[in-house]
Amino acid sequence: MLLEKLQSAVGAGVILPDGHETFVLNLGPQHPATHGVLRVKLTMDGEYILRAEPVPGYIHRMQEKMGENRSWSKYLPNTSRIDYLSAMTYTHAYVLVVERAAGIEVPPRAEYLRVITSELNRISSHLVWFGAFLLDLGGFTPLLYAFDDREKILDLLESVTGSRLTYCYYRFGGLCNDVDAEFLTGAREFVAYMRPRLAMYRQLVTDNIILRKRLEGIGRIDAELCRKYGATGPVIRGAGVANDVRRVEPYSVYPLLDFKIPVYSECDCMARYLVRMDEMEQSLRIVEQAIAQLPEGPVMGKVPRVVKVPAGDYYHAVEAARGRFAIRIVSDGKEIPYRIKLRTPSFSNLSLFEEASRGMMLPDALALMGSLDLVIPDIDR
Amino acid sequence: METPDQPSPQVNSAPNPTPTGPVGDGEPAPDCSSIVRFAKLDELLALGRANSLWPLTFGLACCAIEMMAAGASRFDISRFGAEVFRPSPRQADVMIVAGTINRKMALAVKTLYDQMPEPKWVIALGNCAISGGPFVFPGQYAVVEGVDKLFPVDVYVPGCPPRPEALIEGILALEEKITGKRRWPRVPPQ
Amino acid sequence: MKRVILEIVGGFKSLLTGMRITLQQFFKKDVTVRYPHESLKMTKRYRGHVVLLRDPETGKSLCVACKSCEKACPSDCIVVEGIKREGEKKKSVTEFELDFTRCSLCGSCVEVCPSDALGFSKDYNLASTTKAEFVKIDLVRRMEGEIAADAAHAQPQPAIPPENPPGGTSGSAAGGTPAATGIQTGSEKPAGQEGKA
Amino acid sequence: MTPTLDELNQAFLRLLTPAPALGTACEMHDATSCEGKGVSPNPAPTPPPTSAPVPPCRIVEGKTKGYHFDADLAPDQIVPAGRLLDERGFAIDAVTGVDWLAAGQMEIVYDFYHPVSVLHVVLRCRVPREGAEVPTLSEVFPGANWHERETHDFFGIRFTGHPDLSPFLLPEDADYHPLRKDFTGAA
Repeated sequence: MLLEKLQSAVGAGVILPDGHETFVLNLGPQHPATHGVLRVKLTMDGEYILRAEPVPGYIHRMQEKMGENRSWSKYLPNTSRIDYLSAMTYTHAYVLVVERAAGIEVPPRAEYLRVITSELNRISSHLVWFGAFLLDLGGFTPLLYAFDDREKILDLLESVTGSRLTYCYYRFGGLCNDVDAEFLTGAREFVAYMRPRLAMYRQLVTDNIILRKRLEGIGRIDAELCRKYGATGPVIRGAGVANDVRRVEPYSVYPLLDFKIPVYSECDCMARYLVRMDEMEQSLRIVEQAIAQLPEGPVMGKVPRVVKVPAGDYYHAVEAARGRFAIRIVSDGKEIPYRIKLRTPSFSNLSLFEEASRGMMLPDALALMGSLDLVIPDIDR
Repeated sequence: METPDQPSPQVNSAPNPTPTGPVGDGEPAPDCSSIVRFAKLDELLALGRANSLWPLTFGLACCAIEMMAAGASRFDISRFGAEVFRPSPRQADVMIVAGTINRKMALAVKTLYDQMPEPKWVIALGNCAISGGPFVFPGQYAVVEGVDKLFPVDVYVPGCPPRPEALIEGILALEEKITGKRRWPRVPPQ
Repeated sequence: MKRVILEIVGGFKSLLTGMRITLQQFFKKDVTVRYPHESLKMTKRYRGHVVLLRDPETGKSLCVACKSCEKACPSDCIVVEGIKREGEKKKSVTEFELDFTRCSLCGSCVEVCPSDALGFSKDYNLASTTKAEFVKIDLVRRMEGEIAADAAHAQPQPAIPPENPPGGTSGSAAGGTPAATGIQTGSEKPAGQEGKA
Repeated sequence: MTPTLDELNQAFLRLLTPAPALGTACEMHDATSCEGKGVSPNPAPTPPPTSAPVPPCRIVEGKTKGYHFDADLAPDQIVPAGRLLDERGFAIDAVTGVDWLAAGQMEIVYDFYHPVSVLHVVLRCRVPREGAEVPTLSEVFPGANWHERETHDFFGIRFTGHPDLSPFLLPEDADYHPLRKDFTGAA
């Protein structure tokens, strides 16, 4: 049984019309260049990819089934473990959709703090991508710089939430605790610290001719491809479409804040790289403004002891670090969700990999995969 | 009762008159694959192994990010000789299982473990690797409830995810297990 | 031809910029925390595993064994048992077992607790060669250990020479284990007052 | 390029309530699915469609629901509806299922968003729970391929014409559909 499966997985070579023989290469499921346990079955002609078939599911953690087993509030810790790098935004989507459905009001201070923490989290997520992406391309040093900066964000967030990665900070109707003045000064200092660092990254990495040669013109994903596959986030913004949920269907207090949506229309890996680098700068701006505008007041609204959602289905999308993350909840009026559907950005972003990587060389395909910024549990859920 | 049994112990003791006895006194057997052992040399080997634990590059989920953080400059796992993350199981000594293992992945993890050469150690990092963590519920269909269901684990580091210090502590615990003594000071919980 | 020369010049420029930035790092402050020798201070809100908090007045657990935490836990990792002792209004906890290996550190139990009897520990560097000690963390025993440790810590002198204790503790110092809580309260009170002052 | 809700509504009305001949054909083809989309006489207490004669497509209050347009389709209307949205520049968001065990129905939900406008469209299709089958949308939106494969994994809904419905997120030999409400755990 196992042997048969292995044989079918390896696959016998196919002779192409030009006399070349193809072979099947398995990338993963545990491969250092796949950012986690993703398996890609590559049919290769020498160095060139004829077909790349991603096989996800190696870290499927039943996130959707778990939603049907526990009450609305007990599902909160799960949301931060779907995409652990931008846990805040994911929890944000979940609390927003339940608040929308149950009609819970959120005090403005809580919304501002949600935005501040979400944006800090977005920067930390992009920093991990920055390090890991350049590690894929063969540069180890930026990882050390990026993680060094990231630690500063994690310290800030840890001082508020108590954990470094899988924050469970948002609650229906607000936040579990208020921030102190120390956090706010810390965040201001971080913004001041991070700006020169981003300039340094630009000098060290972005302007580096090796990186440019490696990324420019590689991995073309155009707007039409994004639309057909539902790819969002930096992928579609690197294809010249200003699609950002924060702007397209504004939620929270984002309409009150002034920030730009970075768009590059080159459609290549470099465009996606630049979008993320610019996004960090914009996130810093958002954090700065949100701290300046932060109103006083409570951080928790009036919430019933047991949250019940009226029957029906509800949907809410947010802009996570990897793109559009949406939760569709179906309720039958009970304390336990009837169905929770997680629409995750990495899933859609990866689904175009097969089409986008056709005819590429293997090292370029790895650059393409890195530029999609995949988090595998986000695909598998 | 005693006399008829006497020949058999003699027969039993015949194949192993070598210094297994004295070495066996130390709690952890430094190397289970060798037949002949030399007390001092084994200690030296254990010291060498304990201070150059090469982990397998093996990230599964959330905990892998903390493992990366432990490898980065702030926590700098290379101070303990454990920064050489090897992509190939053939070159690795220790497998840091950082994340949830599900049934689809279990076979691959087991294969990786089997491919590692002896002596090898396993650190289960995070609650998912220890027991399936928060993903276990009645009627669950995907998660392996603890990596120790697949192969033996040497050190357990709980947390969801554990801080990088906890991973370092895990490496130190493993060092202690290999050499039999602790070289580094213990940090009391605050 | 011109492009090639430009590229070569650009390459050198990139190289020199990289070198310059690397060189600058040499003179910056070291970021590494030398962990076993020095350690980071955990923040006030750091979420380690759950612990039972004690009443600063009496030194006893605040837990009334209402099982709210048990119900609120998303991963069902808490087991609480309590009994109603004679002469006391509320139940008191006899058993509080935490399966830390299932815990997701969400803090629901701490939030839901009506008597604020739960808190987070600062045990950030747990590691062990056995699984069992995390599967069943007996928080009641842990708390008793704390009480005993506090008692030993607060009165190191009277424990050895029982002749010359300061007036207030003379009665309790003579007692053995049954009066342990008595010693503890005596020691706890000044600490609590210091905290308030 | 950005479509308006009214125009979309008109287009959908044209698509969904054409000549009565097509409607009867649909009823012959699949009785329950047509019931589900409109007059719904079945006594299911929980599912969202109300018993009042609801038009097959309607504009929804976006602030409270999160989507702006909702349409109930028969299985054979899915692909034309997908084409219609494709022409108007919509992108595929997700395909998923909902298992209405009490009503004995499977609901397939298609989400579409518009890359540059706020519009979010939901298409629904209800089919009998046993042997649930709908045509694939992956010819129109290649991105639907993975979503449909996942839905097949979780609910056992077959998508006719789909290139590959082998287990996707589940192990290769999985023969269970875990998100069905009567699923009790894998062996």
